[in-house]
Amino acid sequence: MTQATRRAALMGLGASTLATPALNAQALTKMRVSVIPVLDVAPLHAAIAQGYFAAEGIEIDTSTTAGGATGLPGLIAGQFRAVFSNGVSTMLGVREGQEFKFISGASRATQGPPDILAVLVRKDSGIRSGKDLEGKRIASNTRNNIVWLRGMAWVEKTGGDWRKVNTVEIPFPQMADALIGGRVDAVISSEPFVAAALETGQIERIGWPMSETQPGCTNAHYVGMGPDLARNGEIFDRWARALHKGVDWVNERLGQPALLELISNFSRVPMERMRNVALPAYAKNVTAAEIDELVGTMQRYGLTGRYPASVSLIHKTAQ
Amino acid sequence: MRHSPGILVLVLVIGFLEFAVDAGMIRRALLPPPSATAEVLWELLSTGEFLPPLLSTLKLVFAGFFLGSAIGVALGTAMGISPAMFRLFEPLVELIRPIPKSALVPPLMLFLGIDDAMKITSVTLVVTFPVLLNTLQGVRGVDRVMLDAARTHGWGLGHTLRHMILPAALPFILAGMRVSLGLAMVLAVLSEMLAGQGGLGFLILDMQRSFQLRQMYAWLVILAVLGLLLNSIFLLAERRALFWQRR
Amino acid sequence: MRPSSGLWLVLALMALWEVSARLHWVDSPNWPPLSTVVVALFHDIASGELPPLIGGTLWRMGAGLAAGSIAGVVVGLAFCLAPVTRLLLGPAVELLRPIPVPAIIPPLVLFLGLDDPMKITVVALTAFFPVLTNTMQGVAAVEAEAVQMGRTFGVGPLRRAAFIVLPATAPYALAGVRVALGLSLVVAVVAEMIAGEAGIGHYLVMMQFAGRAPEMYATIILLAVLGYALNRGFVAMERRAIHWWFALGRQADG
Amino acid sequence: MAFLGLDALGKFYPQPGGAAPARIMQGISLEVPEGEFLAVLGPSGCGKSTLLQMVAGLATPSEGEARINGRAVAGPPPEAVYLFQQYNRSLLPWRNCRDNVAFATEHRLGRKPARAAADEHLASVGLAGFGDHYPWQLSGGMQQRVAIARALAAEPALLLMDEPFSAVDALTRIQLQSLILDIWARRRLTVMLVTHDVEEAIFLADRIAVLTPRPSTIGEVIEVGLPRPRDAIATREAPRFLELRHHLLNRLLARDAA
Repeated sequence: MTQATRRAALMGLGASTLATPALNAQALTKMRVSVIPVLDVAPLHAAIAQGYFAAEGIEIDTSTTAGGATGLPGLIAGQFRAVFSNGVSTMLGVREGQEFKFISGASRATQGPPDILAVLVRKDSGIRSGKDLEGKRIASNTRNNIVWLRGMAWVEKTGGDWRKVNTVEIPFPQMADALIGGRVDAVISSEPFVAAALETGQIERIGWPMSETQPGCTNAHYVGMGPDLARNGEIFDRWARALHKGVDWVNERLGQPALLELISNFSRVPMERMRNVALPAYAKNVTAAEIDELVGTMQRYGLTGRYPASVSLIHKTAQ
Repeated sequence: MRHSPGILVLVLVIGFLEFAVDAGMIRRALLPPPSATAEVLWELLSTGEFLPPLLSTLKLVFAGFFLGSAIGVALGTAMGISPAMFRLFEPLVELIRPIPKSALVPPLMLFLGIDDAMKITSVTLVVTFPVLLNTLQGVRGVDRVMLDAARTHGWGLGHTLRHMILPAALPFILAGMRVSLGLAMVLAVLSEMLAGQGGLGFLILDMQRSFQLRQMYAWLVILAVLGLLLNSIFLLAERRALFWQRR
Repeated sequence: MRPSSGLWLVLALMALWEVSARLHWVDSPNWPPLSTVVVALFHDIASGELPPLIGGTLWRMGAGLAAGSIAGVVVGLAFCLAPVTRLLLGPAVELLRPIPVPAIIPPLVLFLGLDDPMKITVVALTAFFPVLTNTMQGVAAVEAEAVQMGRTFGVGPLRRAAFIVLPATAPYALAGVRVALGLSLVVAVVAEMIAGEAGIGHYLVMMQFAGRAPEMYATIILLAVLGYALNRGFVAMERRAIHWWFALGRQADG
Repeated sequence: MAFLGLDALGKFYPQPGGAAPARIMQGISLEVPEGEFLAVLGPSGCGKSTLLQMVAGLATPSEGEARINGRAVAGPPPEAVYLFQQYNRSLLPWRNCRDNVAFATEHRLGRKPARAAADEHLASVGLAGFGDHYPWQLSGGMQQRVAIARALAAEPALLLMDEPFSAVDALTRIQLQSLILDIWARRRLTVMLVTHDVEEAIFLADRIAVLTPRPSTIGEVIEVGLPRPRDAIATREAPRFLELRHHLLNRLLARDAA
């Protein structure tokens, strides 16, 4: 699908090239962007589909990675110009000396429920809070990532000691099975898996780990490499302009079928389920305050270390 | 030792990497200097921190390896001596065999959860097939003359199995087990990467995700040495078991 | 072939799958009835979505398998015929051999990125070791008389390697390639699952993320059929290429 | 000067741990004039094959040297061809008979001429029309004929044979022995044959060198003195044949007992 829309956008551009041969003498700038097939990347796909990138002379080549942290090594290795990544993974890389820079916001928590993360339990479990989870097993897709971090914050917010909760790793698609089968007592899941899990009728949602602990908190961003940004700043200016038009397009259509259809197309999530899915707040910028909050939370839950000043990590396209 | 020039080469390569990283020819972001990795490795070893993950992986490998080998030998022998058993299981074996066992992890998670049961089962599955096929081949390859000799001596099935068929098939069975040992390690590491909370596979992935490359390489070295050790031990055991086969 | 008891067993298990899902004996969104899986499989093949993905996976698998096999044969011959190479490189190879492929992917990603070079390298590494082991076994089994025969006729060492040792080793090397074939498909898919927009592995990831269980299982069935067909095809090729070996009634797996 | 000369040849293998080296043979000296058929007879394990391999340049003597046409043997000499005991191991199973025979010469002549000549050589050993067969489709005796044809294809002046007929049945052996005598007479070859078969040695050879057990040396050299051409049946019944047979068997068996 993305392939087809990309081609269509190209053809449109080809036509305009014919019309004004002198202006478009140079070829399109190709950019490979690493994405995850999740709701948060809707603006990027919208900008591709609407031809915003083509209008800026950029051809986007998306590459899907299974996990959030897989794209960043590809960025280091020079495979990608930009990577969609959750904030925790990015900051862990920064902590280890990687020259990551935020080049655009991607998604934040909403100001209140619903948001895209949820704590799910079996209906008959009687578990209502983090306190109830002490000594029990909770699943995250990965430990030490944003899902886990916000989940631990929720445990603490609802009266539990996060150190007394055992975390295990289970891929999102298997979480509902593990919960129903009694392998774990709770899971921290993400949309659209939350909607799918709730469809079984045996699972209920007891918490919103992001909007209940820190309304509007940071979640995911687009990341580039410092040296590349210093050399090719102009390309990233154009790239961010196009992406941010995509953000506007998405934000104008929140709750409308056109947006759900777009997401369903690139993520392959069936349309019927899309109607029950909660969406994040789509962001253009990254603020030092939200990164400071993230780093503070990370320090609190054991991801300690020295992190550079947040301001220095935010490229001008994300300010 | 026989290998000394090769070990010298290894040392030279490591030395070169150290120099190359130092001189900036290789980015530290990709490869920390080997000395830094060695430091971490030493710390892991001297504090004993390496032991629990190692044992956790080892447990999976061993449990799956022995279970899978036992199933493979039993089923392979049954299929080798009984045409009825062969007809019953052959299509199923042929169908399941080519399925990438890693693709079976999601349904296995559904039925067995995320803990050792699932992990041991996936290791067992991957171990079973090479052993089964080799056992089948070995059992079928037993010399007719030997079987006739057993018949003329009036040996029963059990006796013939224990003293003739299995020893004759042993070289094949062990060859299959050697292949399976490597696969068992792969699946153990893979299942640790996919679910759960411990083991070498989990640590390697976790260190990569958090960009702690020195730690990642240190755990990788531990894993490599473990594999080397297991393989050498197996070869040694195989040589002893097949003493009569030496040329 | 005539239907055997085994076919009935397979059919019975398939029926059990269908019934267990239809009657909710196993109640999970991850346990769809077999019929919906088959429908999904045929739908995605007919819609033209799967065929190019299969092609891509087979290409990556083939390229990696070819590279790894050739390297395995070359290194195996070198190790046996020029022992100094084994003395120098043997320990490095032995240290690399036992590292499970999934563990080698993270550092490889750092050096080769996430594209075809990385994926093909991973497949090649997987294929390399079984072929190497078997090639060395094969060279060891070459009849000393055959090599001496070459020497008495004044045939040079390179020609002896090419016309005596290599053909005599072929059955062993090919048996190694056959083992590597099965592994290559698995590893190609695993590598595709890590990153990229191509191949069956990518499709599998997309369907997992989209929570589409029928498509997920369809992929597993597809891989089973592909693996089966590849193995069959390879065996047929092998029978032609080393017909003399089979005529001698030998087997190389032992 | 003799065509083939063995000059105090010896072979021993060093033993681990500083023990005295294991002597296989020592002080083997022989002169073989051009065109002679020499048999080397000895009990099993006396190192006959090793001796032949040293002449063929396939093994290196520990002391002494072998000379062909006055040149010391260092590698396989161009004049000599070696006929192996195990024809099924020296024939290449992936090549048909024609290509097996052609293997002897194709690196010098090129593939096409070598194959053309191969058919003639196959015919000369009675295998006309078998060029397209694979060795494993033929009987043992026929396979050894292919090996002989291959040896002839190299047009050797010296044929070295290592118990060439020990792996075929008794009747076939007699046929092949006659074939070899025939070829030897036609081509004026020099032949050195090692065997443990007393009758074979007498029937084929001009002279017989008898080896002692380890460490082997030459115990005696006997002129056979039977008239040629020899006949597969009549020669074996000649008084001289029986006399030699008696003498040699006595000698070999007595030594075995000692």
